[in-house]
Amino acid sequence: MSARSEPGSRAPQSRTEAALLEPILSVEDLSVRISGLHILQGVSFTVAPTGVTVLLGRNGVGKTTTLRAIVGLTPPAGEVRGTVRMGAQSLLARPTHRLVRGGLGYVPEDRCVFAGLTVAENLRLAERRGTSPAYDRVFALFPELDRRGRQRAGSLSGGQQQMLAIGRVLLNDNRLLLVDEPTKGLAPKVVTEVAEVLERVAESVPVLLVEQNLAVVRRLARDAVVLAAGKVAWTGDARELLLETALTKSLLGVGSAEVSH
Amino acid sequence: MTLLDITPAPAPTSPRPGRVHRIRPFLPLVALVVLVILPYSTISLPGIFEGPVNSPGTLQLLAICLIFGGLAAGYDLLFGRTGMLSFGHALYFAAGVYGTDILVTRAGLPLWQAALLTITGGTILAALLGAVALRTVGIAFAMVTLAFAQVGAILVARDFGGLTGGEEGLPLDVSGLPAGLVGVTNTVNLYWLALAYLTLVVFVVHRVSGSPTGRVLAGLRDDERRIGVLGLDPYRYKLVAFTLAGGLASTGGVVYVLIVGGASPHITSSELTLSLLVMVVLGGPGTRWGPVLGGVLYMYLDHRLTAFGTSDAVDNLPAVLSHPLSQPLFVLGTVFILAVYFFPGGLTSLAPRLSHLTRSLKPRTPPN
Amino acid sequence: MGTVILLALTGLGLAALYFLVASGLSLVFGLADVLNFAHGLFLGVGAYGTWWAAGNLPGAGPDGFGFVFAVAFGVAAGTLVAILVELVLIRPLYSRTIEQVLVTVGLSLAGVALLQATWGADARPFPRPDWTRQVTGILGAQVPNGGLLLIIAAVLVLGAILAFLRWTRYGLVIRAGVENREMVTALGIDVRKAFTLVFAIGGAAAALAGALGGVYFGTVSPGQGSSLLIFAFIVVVIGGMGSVVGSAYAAVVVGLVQQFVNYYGTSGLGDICVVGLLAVVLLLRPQGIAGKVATA
Amino acid sequence: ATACGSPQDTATGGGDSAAPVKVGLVYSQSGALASYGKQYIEGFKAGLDFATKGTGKVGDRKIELTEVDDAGDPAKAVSAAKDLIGKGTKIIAGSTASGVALQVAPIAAQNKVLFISGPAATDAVTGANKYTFRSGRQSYQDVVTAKSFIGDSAGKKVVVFAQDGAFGDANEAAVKTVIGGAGATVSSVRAPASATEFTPFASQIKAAKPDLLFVAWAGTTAPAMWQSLDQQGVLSSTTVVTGLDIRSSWPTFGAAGTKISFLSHYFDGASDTEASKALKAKVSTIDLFHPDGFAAAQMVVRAVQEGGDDVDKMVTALEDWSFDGVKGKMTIRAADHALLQPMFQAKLTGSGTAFTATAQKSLTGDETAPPAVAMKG
Amino acid sequence: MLATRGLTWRIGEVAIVDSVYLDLAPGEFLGVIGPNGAGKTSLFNLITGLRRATEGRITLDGQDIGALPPHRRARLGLGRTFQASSVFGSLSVRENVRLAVQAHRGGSMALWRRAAADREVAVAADTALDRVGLAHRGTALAGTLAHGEKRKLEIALLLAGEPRVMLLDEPMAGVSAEDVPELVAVIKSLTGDSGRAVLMVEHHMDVILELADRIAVMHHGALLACDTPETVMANPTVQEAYLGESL
Ligand SMILES: Nc1ncnc2c1ncn2[C@@H]1O[C@H](COP(=O)(O)OP(=O)(O)OP(=O)(O)O)[C@@H](O)[C@H]1O
Ligand SMILES: Nc1ncnc2c1ncn2[C@@H]1O[C@H](COP(=O)(O)OP(=O)(O)OP(=O)(O)O)[C@@H](O)[C@H]1O
Ligand SMILES: CC(C)C[C@H](N)C(=O)O
Ligand SMILES: [Mg+2]
Ligand SMILES: [Mg+2]
Repeated sequence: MSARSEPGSRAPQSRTEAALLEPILSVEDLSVRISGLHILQGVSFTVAPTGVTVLLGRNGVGKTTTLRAIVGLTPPAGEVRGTVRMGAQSLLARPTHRLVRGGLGYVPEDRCVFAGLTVAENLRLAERRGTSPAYDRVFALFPELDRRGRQRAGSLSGGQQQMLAIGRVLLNDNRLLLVDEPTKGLAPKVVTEVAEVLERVAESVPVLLVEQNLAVVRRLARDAVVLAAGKVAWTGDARELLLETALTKSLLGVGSAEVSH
Repeated sequence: MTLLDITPAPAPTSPRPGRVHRIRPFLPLVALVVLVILPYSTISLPGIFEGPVNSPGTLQLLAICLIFGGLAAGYDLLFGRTGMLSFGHALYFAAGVYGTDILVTRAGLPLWQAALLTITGGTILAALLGAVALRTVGIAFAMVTLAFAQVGAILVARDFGGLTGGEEGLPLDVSGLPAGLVGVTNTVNLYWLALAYLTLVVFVVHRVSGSPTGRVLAGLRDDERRIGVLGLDPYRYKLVAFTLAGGLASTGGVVYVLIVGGASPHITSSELTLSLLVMVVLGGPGTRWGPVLGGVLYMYLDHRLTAFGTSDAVDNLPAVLSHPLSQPLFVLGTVFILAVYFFPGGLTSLAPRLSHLTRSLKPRTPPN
Repeated sequence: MGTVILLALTGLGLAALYFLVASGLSLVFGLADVLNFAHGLFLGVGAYGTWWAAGNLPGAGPDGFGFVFAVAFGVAAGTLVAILVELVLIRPLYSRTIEQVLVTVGLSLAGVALLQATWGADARPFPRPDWTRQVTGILGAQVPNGGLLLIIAAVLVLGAILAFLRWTRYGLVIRAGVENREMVTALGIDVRKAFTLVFAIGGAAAALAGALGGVYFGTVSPGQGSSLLIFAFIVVVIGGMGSVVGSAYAAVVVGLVQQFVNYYGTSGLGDICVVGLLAVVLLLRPQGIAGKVATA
Repeated sequence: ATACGSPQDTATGGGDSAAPVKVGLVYSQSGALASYGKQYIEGFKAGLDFATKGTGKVGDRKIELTEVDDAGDPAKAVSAAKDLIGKGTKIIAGSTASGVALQVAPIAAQNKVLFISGPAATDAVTGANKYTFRSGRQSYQDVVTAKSFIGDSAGKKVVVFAQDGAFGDANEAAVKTVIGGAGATVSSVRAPASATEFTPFASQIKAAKPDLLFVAWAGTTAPAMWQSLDQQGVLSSTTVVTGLDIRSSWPTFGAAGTKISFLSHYFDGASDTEASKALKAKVSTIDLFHPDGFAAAQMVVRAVQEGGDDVDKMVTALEDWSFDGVKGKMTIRAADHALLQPMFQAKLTGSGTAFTATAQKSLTGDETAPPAVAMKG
Repeated sequence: MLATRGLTWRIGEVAIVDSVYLDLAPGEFLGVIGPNGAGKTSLFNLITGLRRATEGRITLDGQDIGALPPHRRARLGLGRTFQASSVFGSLSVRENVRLAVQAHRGGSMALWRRAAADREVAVAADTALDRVGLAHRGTALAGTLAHGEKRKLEIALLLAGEPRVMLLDEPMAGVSAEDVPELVAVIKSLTGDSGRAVLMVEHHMDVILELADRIAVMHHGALLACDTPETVMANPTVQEAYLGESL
């Protein structure tokens, strides 16, 4: 990884500028109930067609639930209302595998590598018909995956599994990536690496990211959506959020000093 | 399904929720009292039972249903509450049936001795085989228990020394039995015996699952490794559950042989274990009343469908329908399949849904 | 010497029958994680399909090409039933193992009863080429041709299934799907199709076993499938779940043990030995002969 | 209508001399033995017609039949019997399966009702108790018929091939007493009833070189068993005797069919009696277990005629009674209620699906009489 | 009190944990860091008995525990949390903790006593829940908790067992920033009372630095260093192999 640009010099389009572009994803009044619990209560936000939009919030506010609702993975006991559009296309009624083939990549929270399959098999599974898989891209990012091709994914360490989970998605070209807490459980060095990877990925593909590590958020995110109690509590420019102590304090419960450790 | 028709329709003037709540803990007791005095009633429920409730045929059918309700509840201690899928539970039931039968008929022991010996023997058998089988987990455990049960089935079928009567079974010699247990007129006593057995099992299972041990069993069901790391020996707890369930099953066998008046080899078959599993799933695993309901319903259908199949109503249907419908097993199988789609989670899942329905039907009364 | 060869070859014939039944079971049970108690039904459909075709379908018959055609019809019927079962009954129930048990048990009861309602409880003579009733002299042993036919069929089926798993992505998809269906979908794969396919193949293997079992037994009867099922389950488990090669090994062991013990030991000992073998294998190696060690 | 009663209430059989007589028929309408059950009930109805001369009445009293399916399960049969007895039924007949017969018989004795067992072949029903009779043949009679195939048994070598379990045990024991008692050396080869591959057993038999092989095998694996015996050359090297099962099973013998000597309980054309003509008129082709039902009906009518509602009188009326049944002259032996009856030797001719049976010889009831046993209850 | 001597775990030729010598003194807080796949979780598995070491010894208070099954080690005072939350999904949060308390109180085999009637257990359980801030979730089924809540429940289960040696496997992973300080406080309080020792794997360096008395660094299964935070952080290999450039 080459020298990294200063946070300020990343030439982000301003939020107003980005808003002029059609959002790649728009979520309107999304409601999710699971076995009687009203988990999301009318969530609306948009994801800009470039860069990283980050979804923030305390444990249990429904970030994962939001991502899963978008890719159509709400458990059978759940009930989803509202609209989710990618471009002109409405997503909610379509089966997950169609959405994914249509270019919606999803990296789940708990990694979900196939424990019984080898690393190579996990990757092979992610190949999509009719496209050539970008193995070099993946192996350049995670040489470990190349080396451990024959190991069962279940015996990988936590961090290695995370690499595999991200690697699987990067094998293909996507129109939008949904990534749920990719740096959870990773060594600091790998966190940096993953952040860099996502940064580079985000140059070509928009990313909707759920992340608890505010350092990563600060580095990557341009737009932020903050959830609280099943509703959107704040949307806006991510750096604005992170720089305003009052805002971070009230929305995320941390002072900005802790943000920039 | 006649049985479903009698589920009470939501009454328009149902008591206030508060009151229901207060009598709720006593409902099982009320049910028990009703069941105890049931034989004093001469109500006829045409279509549901052949004769009046106090006729020997009906009492016999009810007794068998109750036994299997208890058996299923005992099996649920393993399956629904501890998460152990045993495919050999029939063995311990069969040990109860054949043990009593052989000791009474071949060895001429008095019933109480035979019963005591059998229950002790069945429990020890469960403890020994469980001690071996529990070295495995999951499907391997299921198969090892199946293997043991198969050996039992083969031994019964081989009819060593003419002890078991092979495929013909062994009728119970009633000459040494207490007079109150013999003869059609005394069927009511067998019914009460079966009811006592069911009550015993439900009470034991309830107490055990509410006990500290029961809590560990529930934990085992979710994550055995975690139990170990908390400092509890999973093996010991599983063995306790296995032995207890085995003992309850043998006890059921003792009562069953009295009710049916003999042993026949199909009770040793893996199909019986499978039926127990079906009963539990049908009713709702891990629930207090689910397995009992499942067991009772299963046996009721199993016995009554033969009558249904030969009834005029079926005979008068066109052949495409009447042929399959006159096969009891066809109807039974179809009921299972439908049950999965209409009562996912078992029959007991019906109760909350019904009450949900009542609530939504009831006009909202302003709170005061 | 002749006796040993005879016992070995007929034992292999029996093993082949077990394997044919077990292979489909192993696929469905080991790969799709469905404890399919209705497997015996697919067997029955295959057997009755063949029987019916040989008697009623123009072009089909008990001999030569007509027989091949009849078997093909039986296999097609079994496959179709398996597909329908998967689509209608099993599909909504993946990952609800317990309810699957209820449905497949229900299905096996209802299905067998339906066969009985349609064609009666009695065994019917099975149409088969005359040569299958004859014997071939091998090193002084009179080996039944029916058994040899089973051996050949079993080897072909084994090869075909292995090729399917090795050369197509389906094996992978299915293995992954068993672990986490959602995630397979999230990789853009229609996992439902793959599972239907597994059922279809399992059904086809079972139906073939039913048809060839008919040749072997000389009759069809409604309960035939279920009676073979318990040994098939044992074979699958000894071999290791989902390992078709393991099932093949296990079938050979079980077939030979039964045959030799039944000859040299006392009656019934063969079955007890097989069941004992099952217990011993599982206690020593809970994952079966060819199963992989599961790690946390 | 809620009513209260005593928990031990059972209906009492009406002493009314014009009230219908209730007869309960507990047999297999479904399950593996459904076809045996079907023959039994057809035979019973024809027999009832025959014995009541088409009126369905004995004197002024109508015979009222209640049919209950036991599906071959003794537990269901016992429930049904208790139900019937509770409703005042004094006569129960049926029992397609031996297990059912053995478990219903004690119920009859405990409650003092008449029980007439059906096709169940087990010897143990004979002499079971005072209230139990049988309307079919028993295994012992099969074996005596088998013995008739070898003439003088002295010094002959006989092998019994039978399945494990009580049916096999009974046959083996019977062969040992009947043929072994007459001087033959009897040995046995046993196989599990669930066996599917018979070559090892066939080779054992072949190696034993018997003069007579007696096969006692019931169930769906029989065709595979015959094929193995044929393939290993057993059928062509010795006399093989077995019981002739129902017609629908004949084609399953395949090529083996013509090489076997059959003992037969009954087949269409085995006898030419009044009863058989009456039966044939009703069912067109008589099969194995039609005569059992027919005889049961004749016994029921006799019991009601002589005994009215008194079961003990019925028992006396039946004991030592001889009558002309489908098979010929039948006698109920008083000592143990064995039903002495003619048995037949038969041969199958033809091939494929078109076998016909022809009688070779018939044995009288006395010739095939089993030794009397002591009444157990 | 806890010591490993040449602890090694091999799979085939590969040493996943490679001759680890570790000493944990009473009251000590030892942080374990290392790249992903270094063998930290595996080391925990060896110590708690979920895996059997191929070589080496593990002693607790001088007693060799290397041959004991997991539950015996737990009874000797060894407790742990899991990297991937493993809670009893079908039990309520409160039941989860009660079970842990009960295990700690001697693993009663009572079949007839009513568990719910045991006030002491209930009180201890509620205290543990309170400490991790999950008291309000007591009736929820553990399986339906959000990820971060499960992490807290893991710690509550550990607390309930009052172990003397605690092994924490990445307790902070996935915990929202807001809750980190709270949880850090909880963990800090663990060692506050006398004699308890903690071994904690964590990738959040700030948390490690705040809590740990010493830091052990694992790499390729071996112990690279085990020293004071300052020394370890200054170690160039650690910088290069683990920390990388900070964000
Ligand atoms: N299947 C389910 N059944 C019941 N409740 C659920 C289910 N899935 C999630 N929930 C509940 O929904 C809420 C939101 O969960 P979700 O996983 O979306 O949170 P999150 O924001 O991703 O939290 P975290 O930061 O801990 O990952 C939680 O309270 C959780 O308990
Ligand atoms: N059963 C196994 N078979 C093969 N390799 C294994 C097995 N178990 C663990 N490993 C390997 O051992 C190494 C150590 O794994 P471990 O889970 O202990 O790492 P860790 O230090 O906890 O990593 P992380 O910080 O990512 O959780 C990894 O490379 C892993 O792939
Ligand atoms: C010898 C045969 C007539 C046997 C007959 N199938 C029976 O079991 O009763
Ligand atoms: Mg989440
Ligand atoms: Mg780890």
